[in-house]
Amino acid sequence: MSRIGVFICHCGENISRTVDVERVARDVGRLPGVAFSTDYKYMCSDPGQTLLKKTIQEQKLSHVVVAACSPRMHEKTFRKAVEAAGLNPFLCEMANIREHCSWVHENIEEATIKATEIVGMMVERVKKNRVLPTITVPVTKRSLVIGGGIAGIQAALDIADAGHEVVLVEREPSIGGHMAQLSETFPTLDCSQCIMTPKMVDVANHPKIKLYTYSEIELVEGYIGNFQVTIKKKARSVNEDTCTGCGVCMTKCPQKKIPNKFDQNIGMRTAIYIPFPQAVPNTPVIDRENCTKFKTGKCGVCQKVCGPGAVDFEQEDSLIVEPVGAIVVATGFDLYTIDEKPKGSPIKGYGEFGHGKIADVIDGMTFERLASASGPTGGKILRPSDGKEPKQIVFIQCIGSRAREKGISYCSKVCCMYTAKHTMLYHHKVHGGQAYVFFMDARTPGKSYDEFWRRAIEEEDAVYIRGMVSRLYQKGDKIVVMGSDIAVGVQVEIEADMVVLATAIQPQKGADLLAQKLGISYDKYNFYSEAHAKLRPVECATAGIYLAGACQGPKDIPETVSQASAAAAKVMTLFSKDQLEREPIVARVREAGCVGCFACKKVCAYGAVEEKEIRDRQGNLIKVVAYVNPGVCAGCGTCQATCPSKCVELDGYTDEQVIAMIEAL
Amino acid sequence: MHLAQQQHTFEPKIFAFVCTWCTYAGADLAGTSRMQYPSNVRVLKFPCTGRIDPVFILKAFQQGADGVLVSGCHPGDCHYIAGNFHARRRFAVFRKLLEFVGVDLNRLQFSWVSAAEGGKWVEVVTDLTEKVRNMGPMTEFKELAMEEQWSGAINTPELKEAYNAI
Amino acid sequence: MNDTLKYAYYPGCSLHASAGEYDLSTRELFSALGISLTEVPDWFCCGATPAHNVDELLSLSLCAKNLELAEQVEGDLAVACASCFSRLKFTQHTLEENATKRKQVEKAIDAPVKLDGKVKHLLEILAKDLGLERLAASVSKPLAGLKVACYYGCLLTRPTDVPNLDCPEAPTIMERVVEASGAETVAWTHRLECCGANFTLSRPGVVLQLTNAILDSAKAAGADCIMVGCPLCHGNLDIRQKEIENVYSAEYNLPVFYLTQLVGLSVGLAPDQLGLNAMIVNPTPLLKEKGLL
Amino acid sequence: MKKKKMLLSQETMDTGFIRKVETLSDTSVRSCFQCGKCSAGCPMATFMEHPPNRVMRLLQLGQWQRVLAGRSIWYCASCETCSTRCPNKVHLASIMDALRKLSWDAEGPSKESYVQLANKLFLQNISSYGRQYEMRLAAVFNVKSGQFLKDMMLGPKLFAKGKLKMFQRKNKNLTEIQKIFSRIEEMRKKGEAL
Repeated sequence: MSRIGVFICHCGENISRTVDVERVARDVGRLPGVAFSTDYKYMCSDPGQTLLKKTIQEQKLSHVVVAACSPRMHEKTFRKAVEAAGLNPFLCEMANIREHCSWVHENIEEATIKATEIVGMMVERVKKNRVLPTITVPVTKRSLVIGGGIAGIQAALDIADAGHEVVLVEREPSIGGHMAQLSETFPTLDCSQCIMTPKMVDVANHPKIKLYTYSEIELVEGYIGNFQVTIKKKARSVNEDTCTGCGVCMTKCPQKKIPNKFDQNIGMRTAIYIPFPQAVPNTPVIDRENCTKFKTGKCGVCQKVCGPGAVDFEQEDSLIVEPVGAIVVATGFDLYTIDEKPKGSPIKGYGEFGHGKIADVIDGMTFERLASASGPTGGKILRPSDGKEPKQIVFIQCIGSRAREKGISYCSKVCCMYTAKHTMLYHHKVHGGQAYVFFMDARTPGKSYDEFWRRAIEEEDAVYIRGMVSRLYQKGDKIVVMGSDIAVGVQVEIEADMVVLATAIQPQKGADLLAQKLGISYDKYNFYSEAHAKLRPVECATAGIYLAGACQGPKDIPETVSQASAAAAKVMTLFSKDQLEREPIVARVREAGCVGCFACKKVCAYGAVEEKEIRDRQGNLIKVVAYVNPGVCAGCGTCQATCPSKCVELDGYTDEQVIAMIEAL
Repeated sequence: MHLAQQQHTFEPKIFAFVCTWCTYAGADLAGTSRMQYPSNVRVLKFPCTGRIDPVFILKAFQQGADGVLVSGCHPGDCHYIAGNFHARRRFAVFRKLLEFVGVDLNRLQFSWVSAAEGGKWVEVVTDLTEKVRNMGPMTEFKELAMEEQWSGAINTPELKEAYNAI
Repeated sequence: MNDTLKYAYYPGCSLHASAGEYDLSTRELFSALGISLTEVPDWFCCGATPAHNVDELLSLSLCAKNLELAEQVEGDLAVACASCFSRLKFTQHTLEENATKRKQVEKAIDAPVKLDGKVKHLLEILAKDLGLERLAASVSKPLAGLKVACYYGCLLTRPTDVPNLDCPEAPTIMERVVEASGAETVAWTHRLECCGANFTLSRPGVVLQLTNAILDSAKAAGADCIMVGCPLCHGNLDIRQKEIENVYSAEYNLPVFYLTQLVGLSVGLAPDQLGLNAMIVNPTPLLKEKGLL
Repeated sequence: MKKKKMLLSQETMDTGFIRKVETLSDTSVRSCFQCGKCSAGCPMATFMEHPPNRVMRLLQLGQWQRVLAGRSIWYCASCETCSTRCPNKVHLASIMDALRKLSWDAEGPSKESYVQLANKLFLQNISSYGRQYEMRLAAVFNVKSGQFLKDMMLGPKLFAKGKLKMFQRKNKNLTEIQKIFSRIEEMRKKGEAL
């Protein structure tokens, strides 16, 4: 007969406000098998855990049910406490009476009945729980970092500096990401490239970092400590080992009028190109869509002029498999596009701003390229339409952001600051010019951030006007800005020479597809989800995968770098052990009943089911049965639900346990 | 809302079989967001919808459930790569079987609720509760006392004997 | 230490006209307390609000000139009127901080600006220079049972960093002084609100509205009377009280005392020494009821 | 004027005016970030068409015509509440002084004449007598503003209480006071002071 102990937590008042915890404790105390039941203010607190441990020993409890918050929150905590008291941790279950009960119901009577039933259900379940041994697996002490922007670079450098090998994968021909595109950075106005490029070079030279640029993640298999990652290296058409980076091919390429994406399509590049002069690696890539050789078969100038003979038109995409123990996802962000969007898209565009129709209405990133010393105008702020210096410039914040109607309800976090920076750069570069900013709120939390914004207004002459702009239209060579100053309560009209729109931050295109390959979760915008918004902000719910930077949500550079280092620290913690303990939630085959149909093998996504021969003492084959490799099994239980003879059992989720729960209700 | 609810003469019993990664987390989110929904639902957590055996649904109906909800990750988002696809196929067939047996399929609902969709969880649970409430109690299965056949436990002498004979 | 406190005295225009009783009671009280006051010879108007309202340079110059005149008399400058006090302090503050303005003022008054002399409101002299203990020791007829609402108005304490009389948002100096005289004080909400003195001539309607709110708050807090340290506030609260009662159909009947009148009563001065008969709202019934007359 | 659309440009935003106000008031106009605390505590806000924060805002945009045309600046009681409580050390009361001074110099484009008249008479009293002559101030104000019977009921009462004096002695040093007025005027002519 089991001696079950039930502990009902008040969670301060979070539970006890709507659930009569004393009544629940009293009622479940009468259930058969329950030897002890009580309620306590904070079970997760130190005294709460002590109470739990003491009671297990004093009452000689065989099983424990803690009725408190979600097991996703504290199951580990209580299982650890139970283990410390000498019980197998898997003899402890949690009943979720907070998230699933007290927080979602107001009626005390209803909530109390529901809580009692939930606890009763877990009592029946725990009776069927079995002692499970911990399973250890080896850890591959190499890490994969996906994305070569500042987040990926920082994480890769930190992990590599700790002495572990890093595989860094970047989709573009060069690492650097968006930060390499920026001119200056807030709130210090130091030049982005000046602080970025040394780090890029460090990555290139680091003996522990294996860099794959122009490459993408094809497939991720395995689990924490033991991932197998297949990387697709796209055909660069230039041999990285022999290319010296002399650049002759680029100067000779006859295709010179291809809009350079790195310069927001303002500047032009050749068909064989590096995206920007400081690119790492300094190896060009042939843009096959625009290359004359690939389009018509004629040309091949680059190949002819290449001294080392590095140009290789025959090169093909290749697949490489890298075994790693941990993965840092740092895929960054993409910018919202302002124009009208195709029908059916969850995100809508702005017709009223004429972006794409009025040449001098540009987005913030384009302004960055104009302001950048290495940009297409050499750092001069010039109008795309006629190359003239804009004497009146208008910035509009919150384009896409905080616009539920457009499909994005969040704040992009960095636009207030970069717009303030833009006004300063403009003020420094265009003498006698006037910058105006239309804004709803100035959101400047961060070290020295508000001071920076105030400086833009108080010392750098920016005129901030609270109120959104209704629309823009061309009038001669001016752009009429129709806004309002809500502090005055009247309409405002400005005839601007240039308008800069501060566009929202969105996840990279295809972020959802990568998440599906990795098996991590993401929100409705495709930002990746952390395991806990406050206490586990760097980890994914999927063990062994960590997040860094704006792929998780809008972030500025310092925050991104902090998170990247935090992710690196998490990886190092994982790598500090040779063996990894994992939850013993794995499937087992009852060989006696197994008929060897291998339906389980067909449905197993992990290839964990093997065939095992059963022989008698004489070595005669009796039958072939299924065998689940516990090191490979991920514990989904699909095999069990599939097995026609009910001979596979997932430890921790056995039929017995489930049926006991159903019957309890 | 509650006053209105208490006027009902019939409170249905709803079982929800959910996966731990998406829908359970979504229901947690509904809690942390303090959303409100009817208290009729009882949640059973599984690692994956792929683990959910149709037998559990039959068992639930037999045990007095008036409605059953099965919910997991959106297609493509399965934490275990493809468990929800297996579940989807399995339940597509199972629904046919139930229909054949004569169970009103309105009592059984499948949905995808992700970890970020607290609001959707509330919506799904509320809608199902209201729907089943209007349908009235489920009586068909309660009369069938065929427990041992459905149970995974080998708890009758006959079964034990048969088991040992293998 | 020389026991006799000596001050130069700047009464200001109002005390020589509509606020004669403030001047009278000040002189009588200080003489009773053994404090010497010598009126600044040929002082002239500080410009008050109208001057700085439209011409700050004029305001600063007038005050600077008065400060220069005050140098002729020994001792710190004692000021009775809150408005004069505020302007003189403001002038000192501004000219200390702003060299350009200082130069302009020196040109206007054709003399170097002197900022060493201390400008003190009567309250400061009573509470700090004389001290509350000595003040309490001089009390022979404590104002027991009299519930006083102390009204500061705007200019005694505002803005931050200028008059430095007391905390601009939670001052207690008036309460401390009148409590030393044995009175009770009430806690009330409008003791720092503006009475609109600036508009007493031009827009009396505004004044009525603002002053009504003040009287209403004092009454609601259970006060028997109001104590002020400013002739302009007094003008509005006392002289216009009847009119306010008519306009707003209210009944206040709150005598409005100058601080020197109440403190004077407590040290045993007679009503005619304090000019109580000059008050428009007759204080006699109240004082009789409380046994103070 | 009040509701008319603002056309903003370097030409329409009079930064020279802003500088003048900043010099006169010794406080930064741009520091204001429009929190609204001044308007929240202003005893006179209900009488103004532009509450104090909006006066500041219009000033920031160099829209002085709008500010000066209104009554708002003349309805400021100079109570200093705004200056005392401003989170940004904007001395709004001093800015109001500066605005009135500039309005006064521009010979009152404002609609508010009573307050201006009272101020003018007050200053005249100083230059003619040295001290305020309350009786004259009130009487002349009533005559000039055409409100002959204003506060008539108060008069006899005040006389009886000795609060109104019929005659005012002139200061002995009146010439010195008048010199201050004339020197200031001279400085302004020479452009040595605003």
